[in-house]
Amino acid sequence: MDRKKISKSDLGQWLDKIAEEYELIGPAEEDEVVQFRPVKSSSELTLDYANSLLPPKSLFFPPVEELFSYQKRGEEIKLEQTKPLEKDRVVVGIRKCDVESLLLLDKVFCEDLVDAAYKERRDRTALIGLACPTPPRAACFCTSFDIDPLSPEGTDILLRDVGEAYLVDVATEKGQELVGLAGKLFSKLTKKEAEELQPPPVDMPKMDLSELGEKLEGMWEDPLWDKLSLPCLGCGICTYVCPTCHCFDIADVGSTSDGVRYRCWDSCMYKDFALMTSGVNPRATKAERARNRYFHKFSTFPSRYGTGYACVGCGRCLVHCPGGVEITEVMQEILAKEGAGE
Amino acid sequence: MSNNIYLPSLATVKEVRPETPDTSTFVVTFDDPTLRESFTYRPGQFAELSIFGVGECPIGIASSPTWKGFLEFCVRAVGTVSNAIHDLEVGDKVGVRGPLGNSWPYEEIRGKDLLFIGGGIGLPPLRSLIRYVLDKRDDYGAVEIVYGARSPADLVYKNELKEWDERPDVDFHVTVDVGDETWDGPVGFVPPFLKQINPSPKNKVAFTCGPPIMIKLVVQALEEMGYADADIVTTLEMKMKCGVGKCGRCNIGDKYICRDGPVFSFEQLRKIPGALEV
Amino acid sequence: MQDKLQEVVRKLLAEGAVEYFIGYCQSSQPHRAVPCFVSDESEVEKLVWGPLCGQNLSKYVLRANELEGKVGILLKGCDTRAIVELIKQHQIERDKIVAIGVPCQGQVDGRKLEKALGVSLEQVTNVEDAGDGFLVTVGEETKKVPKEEVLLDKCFRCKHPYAFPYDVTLGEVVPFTIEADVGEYAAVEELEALPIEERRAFWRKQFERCIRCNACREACYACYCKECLFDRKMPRWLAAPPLLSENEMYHLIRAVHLAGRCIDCGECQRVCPVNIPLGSLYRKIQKDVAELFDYEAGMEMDTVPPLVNFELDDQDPFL
Amino acid sequence: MVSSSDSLGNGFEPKILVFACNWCSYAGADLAGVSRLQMPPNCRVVRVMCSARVRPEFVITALSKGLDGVLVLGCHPGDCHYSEGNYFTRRRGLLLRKLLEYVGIEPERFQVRWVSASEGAKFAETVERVTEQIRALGPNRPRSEVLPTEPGDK
Repeated sequence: MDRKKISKSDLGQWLDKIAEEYELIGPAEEDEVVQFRPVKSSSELTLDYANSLLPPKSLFFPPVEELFSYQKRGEEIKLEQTKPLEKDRVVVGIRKCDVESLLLLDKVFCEDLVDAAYKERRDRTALIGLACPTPPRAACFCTSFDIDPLSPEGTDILLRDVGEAYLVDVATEKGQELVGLAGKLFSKLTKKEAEELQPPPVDMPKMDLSELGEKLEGMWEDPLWDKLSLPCLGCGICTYVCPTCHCFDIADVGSTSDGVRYRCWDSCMYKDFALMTSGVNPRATKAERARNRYFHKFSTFPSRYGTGYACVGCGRCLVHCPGGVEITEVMQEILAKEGAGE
Repeated sequence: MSNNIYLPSLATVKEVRPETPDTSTFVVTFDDPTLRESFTYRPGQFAELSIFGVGECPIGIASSPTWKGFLEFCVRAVGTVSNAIHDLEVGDKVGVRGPLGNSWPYEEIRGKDLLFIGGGIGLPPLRSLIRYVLDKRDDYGAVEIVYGARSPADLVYKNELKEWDERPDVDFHVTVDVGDETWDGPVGFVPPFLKQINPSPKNKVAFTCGPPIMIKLVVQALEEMGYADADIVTTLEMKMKCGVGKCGRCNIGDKYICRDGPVFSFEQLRKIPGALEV
Repeated sequence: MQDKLQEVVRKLLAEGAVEYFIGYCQSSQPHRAVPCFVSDESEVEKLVWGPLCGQNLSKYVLRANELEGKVGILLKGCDTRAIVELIKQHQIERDKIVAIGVPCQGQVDGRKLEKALGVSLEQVTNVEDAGDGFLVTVGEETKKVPKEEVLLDKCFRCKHPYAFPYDVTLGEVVPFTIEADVGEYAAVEELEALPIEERRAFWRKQFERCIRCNACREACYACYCKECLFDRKMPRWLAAPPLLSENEMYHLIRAVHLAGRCIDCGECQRVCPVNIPLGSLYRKIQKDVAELFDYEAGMEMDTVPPLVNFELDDQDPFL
Repeated sequence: MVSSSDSLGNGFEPKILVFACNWCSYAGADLAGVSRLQMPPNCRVVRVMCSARVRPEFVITALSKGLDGVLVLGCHPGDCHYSEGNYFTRRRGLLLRKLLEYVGIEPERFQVRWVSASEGAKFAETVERVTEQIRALGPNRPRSEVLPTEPGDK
């Protein structure tokens, strides 16, 4: 890996250079909400931010996307696919937790039957990560999942704030290429700098989660799920702001002659999510839906895809849950179970 | 399948055969001649049928893979899409996305005796395998079929049932929950009917498909008769949408019914938390 | 006050008067209090009361319908209006609830506090009521923030102490008053004054942002329908994708459904993750209902809701 | 078939949904028809048993999904076949009109009128006036946002 630095005042110039050739996407604030969106110029970006409201999974697995359009004329039906991307993209400012979440989503969408649109978006998008600020948000707990918020893994380039400048870790060839767009702005580190320029460590309370999955597996019938169903309002916020949730719905909008088949986010916390036409609902209660969600995150997703837990500790759900349900508390309760899972 | 896993292929309805007052068989062929020839599937797989502007719904392929050039779907009109399918006439277009899901273990069971237990609209998915087995009769042992429906009018494939009844190489039993003046056969629910027949579990695999309550009681009956969990094969029913194991609806344990199922042995089901509650 | 609350709840649980008590407890995030369900005396000490208890807990009483016994609930004066409507609309029986009244001196709006302090809300470690202001602790430092800067919108409109008699009160419950020049419908009037094209542009922008998480609906005490119109499958009203047309439908239909029901508890706006000013939408309906039909939701048990009622001499511009 | 043009105003023909009460306004429409009164073809009439059957959702849905206007026609107050249905319509109409205006939908796009069975001429006049008003306003939403509902709309 190649390590360089760029002064903060030059960063904008580099990003603008990138924006000339790529679609540049980054966190931008509007109506007091920070969201990842395409920008024309680096001046629209808000890089001094904690984290975006919706996770950047939305750039690869959009909240709503056209799968294809259909048109019926007489006996003929024409199906037309929409191109997922016009231009190659560069995402700047993505946090490590969200990068990790993409690696998990890759398992879902790029393995077994490949979701071509998702894969194309992933393949044609370079990631410029931005290491987390110190102190991190109070809700952050990524280190509990052994995620290093300062690691460039999964990104093409990682920027780390060291005061006047960013340390630039170039992790891939694609990253080299992006740096090359304005190579003059970057300088090599002197030996002294290499030793001294260190971003401050990101400290947050770390939970020992080694027993979490195992304990959870013994808790299918547990009063915890009923308890969780009390404050839960049954909205979909936790799943929509979750960077690893990937449930979706497919729906036609239009008439029988003209219209579009869309894919849009859906939530396993909605009461009709698994409702069958027969009227049977295998997850009819909030308790069953909560159980399903936590099992999916900590037991069944990992065992299906051979990964670690399907939570990256971004803390969005616990910040935004209107009923005050906190995943960290749920995890603590699971860990506190005596004898479960044995 | 095309590289867009959500894009259906266009097909044309060639024939509509009413089976019961609310159920019909739709025979469709793909519009693309190459696909019509190359399309292969395994017995027990399903496809997502599309009515554009209404949506998609998963329907088991009821024809046998040994038949070429067309697919059969037996559809009961219950929801928005299945009702829209029932509005289709010969010559109308329908989208077909598939084949999806796993299949009956049609290779593993070569040489074994087979017991099929179907209830109502649960027969069509079994019929794909039954017809496959009958087309490759020498590869398999004895074939015994137990079928039941709510009433004589609710029996699907009436002509075929007659054919099975008459075949010397098929042992066929049929019952209805409630008879009528046209019915002189047995009356009663499938599980007790099955116990009465009491088919021996020796070298036998049982396949069952039907309403969840029937499956549950049939499985109990089979266990009482001494069938091993691994030799009881059934299907799980869950809401499906994408059909490709991604959208999350049919998630149960670490399985997606649309991708890893819908066919499971009872041995597999025992290991999935919550599977036996459905 | 908090001690008294705990004492009362302990007694209720000890006597078996309620199956559980619905109140607030401290979240792991110091800047907020969250709903708390206490069924065991050992948990009573979790209960808190303070200026971070703005959430209207009324929706949670509906669960009492599934219980044999009663539930206890802590209700601010403004929250009682939701209970009045729920009783009036036959969603709950009065005797399923043990209502505990608490004198409230105004509640903090987290978003306003964040703006007033200029730091992330997460850094706030304590908020206390201090009469004309709130004592807010950030790190080592504690400073007083004037109430008018950070109160929830609804607190400026606090004029009714409570809408039905409590079973127990934790002190004399009087309306909270504040000297502040905030019009009854200021936010609505500001929008009404805009040219119509600008209003359209404003709301389109808001609705476009909606992700349809349904939080506004689920948090709303008045959205108690067993099957919401928006969830209906046959026929399907609302398409699942959050397209502008569907979002607009969602919010406008919700607004008309709330006519004569919205009590301005502010839950919708509080829970909206994308900051849509939903309060300004429902306040408009409240304003019109008041002006046209002289009706205010949640005030009396025996008035007839405005849309199931009429007067022969209602305005008639339709001749 | 009514077609809509892309350009603003020029050649724009609005699509208007009319709900007419079975007992008065629909009969009024019939009368207008048999009297051979000229009416613009922009309106689609839906017969309802009472104007009170028109839930506000119907109006909002029509406007959100891209229709240019909605007209609700009922019996004159006091003449309702069910005694008092139209009094409820009146209250809802008052409220809905204000709400729509508040979110920037011109009040002309949603109108309520009382038309009796004998008022064939009033029916024709109302339909004509409303069509003209809405034509002058232009499309309710940009055409690009309107999902096609009929072949040829795109």
